[in-house]
Amino acid sequence: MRFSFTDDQLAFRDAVRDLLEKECPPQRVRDAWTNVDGRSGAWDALEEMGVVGLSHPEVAGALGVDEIAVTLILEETGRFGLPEPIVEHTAVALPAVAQHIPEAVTDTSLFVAGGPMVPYATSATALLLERDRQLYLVDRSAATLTERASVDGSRRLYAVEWEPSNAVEIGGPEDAALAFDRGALGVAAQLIGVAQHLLDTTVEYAQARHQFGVPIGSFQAVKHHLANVALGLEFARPLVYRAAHSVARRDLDRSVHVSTAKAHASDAATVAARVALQVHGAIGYTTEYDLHLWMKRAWALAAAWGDAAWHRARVGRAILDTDPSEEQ
Amino acid sequence: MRFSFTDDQLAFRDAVRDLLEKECPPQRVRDAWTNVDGRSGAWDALEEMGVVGLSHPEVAGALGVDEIAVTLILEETGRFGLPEPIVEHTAVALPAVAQHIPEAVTDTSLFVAGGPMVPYATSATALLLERDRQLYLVDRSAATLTERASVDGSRRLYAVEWEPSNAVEIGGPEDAALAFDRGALGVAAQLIGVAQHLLDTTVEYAQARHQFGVPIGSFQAVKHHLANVALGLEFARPLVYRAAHSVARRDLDRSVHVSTAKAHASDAATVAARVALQVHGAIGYTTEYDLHLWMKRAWALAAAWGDAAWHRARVGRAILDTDPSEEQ
Amino acid sequence: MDLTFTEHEEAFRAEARAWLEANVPRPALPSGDTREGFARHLEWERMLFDARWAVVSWPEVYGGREASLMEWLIFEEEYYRAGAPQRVTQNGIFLLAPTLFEFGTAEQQDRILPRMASGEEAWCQGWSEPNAGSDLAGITSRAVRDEAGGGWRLTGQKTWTTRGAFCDRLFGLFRTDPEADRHRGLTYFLVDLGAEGVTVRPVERLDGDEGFAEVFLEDAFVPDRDVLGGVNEGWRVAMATTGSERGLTLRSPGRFMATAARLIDLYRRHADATDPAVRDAVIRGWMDAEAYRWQTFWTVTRLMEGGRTGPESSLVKLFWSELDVRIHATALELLGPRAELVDGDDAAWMKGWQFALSGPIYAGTNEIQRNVVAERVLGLPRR
Amino acid sequence: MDLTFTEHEEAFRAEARAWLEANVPRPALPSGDTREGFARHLEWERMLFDARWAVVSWPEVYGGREASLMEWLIFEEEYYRAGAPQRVTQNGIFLLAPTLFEFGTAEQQDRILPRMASGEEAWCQGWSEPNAGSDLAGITSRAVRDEAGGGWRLTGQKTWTTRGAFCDRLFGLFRTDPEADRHRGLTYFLVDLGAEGVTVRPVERLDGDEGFAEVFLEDAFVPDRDVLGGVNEGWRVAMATTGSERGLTLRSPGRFMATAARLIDLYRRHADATDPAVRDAVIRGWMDAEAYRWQTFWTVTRLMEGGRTGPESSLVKLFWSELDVRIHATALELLGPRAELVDGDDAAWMKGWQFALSGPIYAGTNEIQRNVVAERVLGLPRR
Repeated sequence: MRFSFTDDQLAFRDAVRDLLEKECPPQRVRDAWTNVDGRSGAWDALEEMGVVGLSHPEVAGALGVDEIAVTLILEETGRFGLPEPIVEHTAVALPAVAQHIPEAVTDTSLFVAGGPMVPYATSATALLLERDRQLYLVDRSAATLTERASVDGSRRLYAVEWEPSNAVEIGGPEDAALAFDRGALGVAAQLIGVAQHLLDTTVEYAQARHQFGVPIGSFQAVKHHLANVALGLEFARPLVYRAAHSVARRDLDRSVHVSTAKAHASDAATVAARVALQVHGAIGYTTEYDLHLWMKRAWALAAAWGDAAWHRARVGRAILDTDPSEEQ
Repeated sequence: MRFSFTDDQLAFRDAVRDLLEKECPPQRVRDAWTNVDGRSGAWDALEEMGVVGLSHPEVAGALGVDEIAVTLILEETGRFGLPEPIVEHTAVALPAVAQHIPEAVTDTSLFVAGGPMVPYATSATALLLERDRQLYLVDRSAATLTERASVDGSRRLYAVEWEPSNAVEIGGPEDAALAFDRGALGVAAQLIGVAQHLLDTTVEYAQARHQFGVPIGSFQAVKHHLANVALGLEFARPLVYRAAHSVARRDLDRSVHVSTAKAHASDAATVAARVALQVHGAIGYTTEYDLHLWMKRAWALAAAWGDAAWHRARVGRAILDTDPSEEQ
Repeated sequence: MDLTFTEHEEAFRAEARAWLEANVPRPALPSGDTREGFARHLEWERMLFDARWAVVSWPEVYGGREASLMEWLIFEEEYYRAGAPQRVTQNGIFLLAPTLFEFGTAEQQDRILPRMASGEEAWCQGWSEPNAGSDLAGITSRAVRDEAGGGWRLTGQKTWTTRGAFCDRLFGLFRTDPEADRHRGLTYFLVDLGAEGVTVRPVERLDGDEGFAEVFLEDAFVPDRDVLGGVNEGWRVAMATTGSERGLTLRSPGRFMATAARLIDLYRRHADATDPAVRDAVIRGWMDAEAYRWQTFWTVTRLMEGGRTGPESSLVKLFWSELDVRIHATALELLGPRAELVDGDDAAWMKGWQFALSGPIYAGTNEIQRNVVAERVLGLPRR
Repeated sequence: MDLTFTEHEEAFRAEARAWLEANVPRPALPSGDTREGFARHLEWERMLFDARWAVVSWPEVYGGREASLMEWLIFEEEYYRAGAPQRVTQNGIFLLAPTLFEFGTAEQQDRILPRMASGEEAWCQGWSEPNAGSDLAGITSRAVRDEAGGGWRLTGQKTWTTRGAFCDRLFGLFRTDPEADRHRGLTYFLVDLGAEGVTVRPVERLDGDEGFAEVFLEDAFVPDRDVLGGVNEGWRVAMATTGSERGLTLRSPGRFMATAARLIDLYRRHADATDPAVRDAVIRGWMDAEAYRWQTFWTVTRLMEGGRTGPESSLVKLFWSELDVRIHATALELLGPRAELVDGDDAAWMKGWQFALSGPIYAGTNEIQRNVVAERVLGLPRR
């Protein structure tokens, strides 16, 4: 038992962090709300660095990279608020497509996974979608896309109508389940990053903002709110890393681990957003201030790929409704 | 709409409060843990004052007293921690027995209602019990009583085994439902009194106890804990009075009102006990200090006559599972 | 105790219900926190006023019906039940007007109240400043005597002024005696936003509406007749208004009963796909709205029998603001992955969620309200 | 990252499991917080010691196995899984021993540790005083130099001394320099409770057990060799111990995994009668125990790779203590009207509930822990 990252994994994480700090400042996230396609511009730099294609089995195999390394990077994309569909493409769709129809992958292809709504669908080459526990690849031109508005204006969401008869079936129930778990794990990692950002910026604000002649962070009520955020994050983060390990190793209890992680990460980020707004007060309630970009991301991702209640229910079916004699 | 008590009701409440202040000090509650029958001695004084028999239809009719007045008095019995079965006798069993078999009521009879356990069963003349939505009066000698230990040592609990064939059937489903609602309403009122006592004594302690050179009540965390107790109590209390009115008037939605009241009162008292202990710290964790008498009463009554979850579920069936078109 | 409504109250309810059913705009108006929506809401306010529903509790001479507090609650229940538009005039009617009734001169009342009630003159509040939020006494905007003009010259900045970009006039505190203690030396002014030296900048709110404004004042003139309640008496006068803001005038039970009813409706539409745990939260929402309703009737009976509101109004503010957050959080759970949508049939919930989150912040943060409860209701020592 | 246990770890687990299965007393011992139960528990401690399971992480010379932190966690998981008795020696083994290893002389270690490990000498802690609870630095019990005797004379009162009525020795702080600042002038003493001038009075705990004691000292003699870590150095020395108390040594994940498993078992027995809302709480209990387990593995890996624990241990204390309360509250909900019973099959839950409620109080209240997190982990300013 050794529950920590390798130096290589951490070094790669740090490099991605440096890149995002430079290429994905809050202004880029803000711009993605209003520009044509919701892109921050950081994507190209990530592509160049090899991050976007990292999960292609050939690349991953050559570099010795697995879902553990990817998870650590997705956490950073959450922290910096990267709007692009890196979970949907890199964590979910690319490895599935590359495994089953390697010839479909080109240098410029962008795949997005999802359901019932798919983000960035109009930018994608093809969509990875599930129906009746089968996994399909649907060419963008074979799907009818209807734009939907998310509270997070940078997430370009589309409702998708499609028919299996116009799609390529690329996997069965186990592939569909793996794709789903990868998606839930990916947003769980992003939520950890989002929560960390919300905590950091709120602590900073509480140190600087004065009322009644003292920093508001010196009030015990504010301290305890922020301690609760730190508490949620401290105990959610290892669950996400553990789930990444389980996905990478195809652990039999993988889905329970992913659901436990996603539920805790959703709750941690939701609490972080709630406290961030309450501590900021009215200034956090404007769109001129950056805080709202991360709060809305937290709300969107907390509900995406199964919200906390859904994942708890899935865990419940596994731990409460099975025969106890089958357990370890 | 006039949601307040009459001067007569308040005067009677005040008189009972004065009596209990004198006859039911904490030492009497404490003694009831260790003496033979769990009696505080205040019962005789209450009987003399006419409180115990107040709910007899003849008395109630003559005095113009109904469940509203009784509820106000039960709140006081909770505040002073009266251990005797005043809910089980005065609020529930006596009016039912007196209505259906008036000849069974004598000057010395004590009836207790309950289930699955009955408090003070060995002191009772007869037990009011329900089976299959029928209400029965069971002579004490016709029941097999097994002592059970409650966390509240003054509540002398007994498991009861009995057969309808050895009992007198005194009412059907509507009588059984009314008896249950009266019991739940009665303990809800007591819980309000218990919560108020816990709040009052904890505020007093927080004012007096010093740590770090200041009263602990000057710490914002302690203030907010106690504000939360006040909040729960402020919004539970009117629900209990409203439910009393609904029982007294045999309102069609009586059971929903009683359940709403009992759920809120249980929660208010549970929170009050939790905060009381946390603010007192270790001294509250000893049986030498009086606090535990009220905490344990709160735990016992919060679960008696349906706990908060049970009552919420009953409300849920009424408001969620009916046809919306039937609603007002 | 009599929890049935009187014949008179029932008749009042019936009249309100009938009028609202016939007149509430369908489809619903656009948000009153946008420029276009605000104008549409003012038309609605005019309709209310003409039918004498705008200010039911006011004297008839100002357009009211002299309704009792209980009747006012009944009107509010019917108003929300009917899904009628938000009251964009509420800051004037519910916050300034009680202060005018208590502290205003007859001239001020006659001049201001009718135009406020009809919506001809829309009022916004100017409490907060960049460095005076929770700490309201930290106000630095100042008013300097202009003896020649017979008034005052105001300079400073107000912020988080709800609907300030669309309103005509602002009420707020300005420092008239810079030497005095923090809570002294403040004066309550009524400011014309069209006056020279006043600049209003809209600020976009969390939900995308232009709900806020910053108001910059530079030597803006206010005549003496627009001082409310005496020079350097502003703190005392304003506290009367913030009491109303926290207490029952701003959030009547009808609002939460209507929200809980919508939640139940949402639950029924999603029940099949819903985890049973969320069912319990739906039930709690309904029960808590009931608790709020009956605590209000309890308080209102006391007020009608001659009692006064005190620091207990902080308990009311804590309860409704946190209830509103809980109900909306439950709705988002019911919506699951569709919760993030701000278009389509259920978009009102995400919008309502964002609005609900302002509840624990404005009108005194809930942290400060809990301090008030602890210190002034329970008697715990200040630090 | 490798989340499988090594062969060595698995073998260690198997050995522990086999021994525990063969030796854990059935039926369970009476509570170790009663006089009779304490004696029975000491017999069990002797069995553990003889089989070298009493102090697995200690050096072999003192009866340990030099187990790694990870192996210690494995042992704890197996210990709780087996439903083995509470460790009545824990205050010595988990609180005093780490301090002895860090600050004790070789003579002290050799003299004290083996007798502690075997249970021959049972230790209790003497931190709290009537006016020094949360405010530990408020200690007033004093020690006066007895040059002739070669030691110190202790006078004062200690309180809430867990199992103090049954223990042989006490460790605690006494003021040796009355002139010094609050945190200075304290010395860490090891006190023989049988010494002249020491009186121990048992105090009944919430759950009815004699779990607490008050210890009165009047000129009680302590020789120099029982000063731990230097005169007037007591605060620094003690802080090392309170760190252990808050951190992972006192509450290993195995404990909560076992409690969560019992909760699931209770749920299965009551599922038919259970409101579905409670089901969600059962699931949360299990998930939170998992979270605690993996956060512990995460921390332990860091420690094994050379890291140190810091103020983060306050997060750990907050989590386990509140988790324990939540799990027990859920169990009481499952039991419904039978929750109040303290006899019969399910009585352990009400007893456990009362014990769980002490968690947020002892070893530094959770209010103080949240201050520590805010100030020392997050860097928020002290008041």
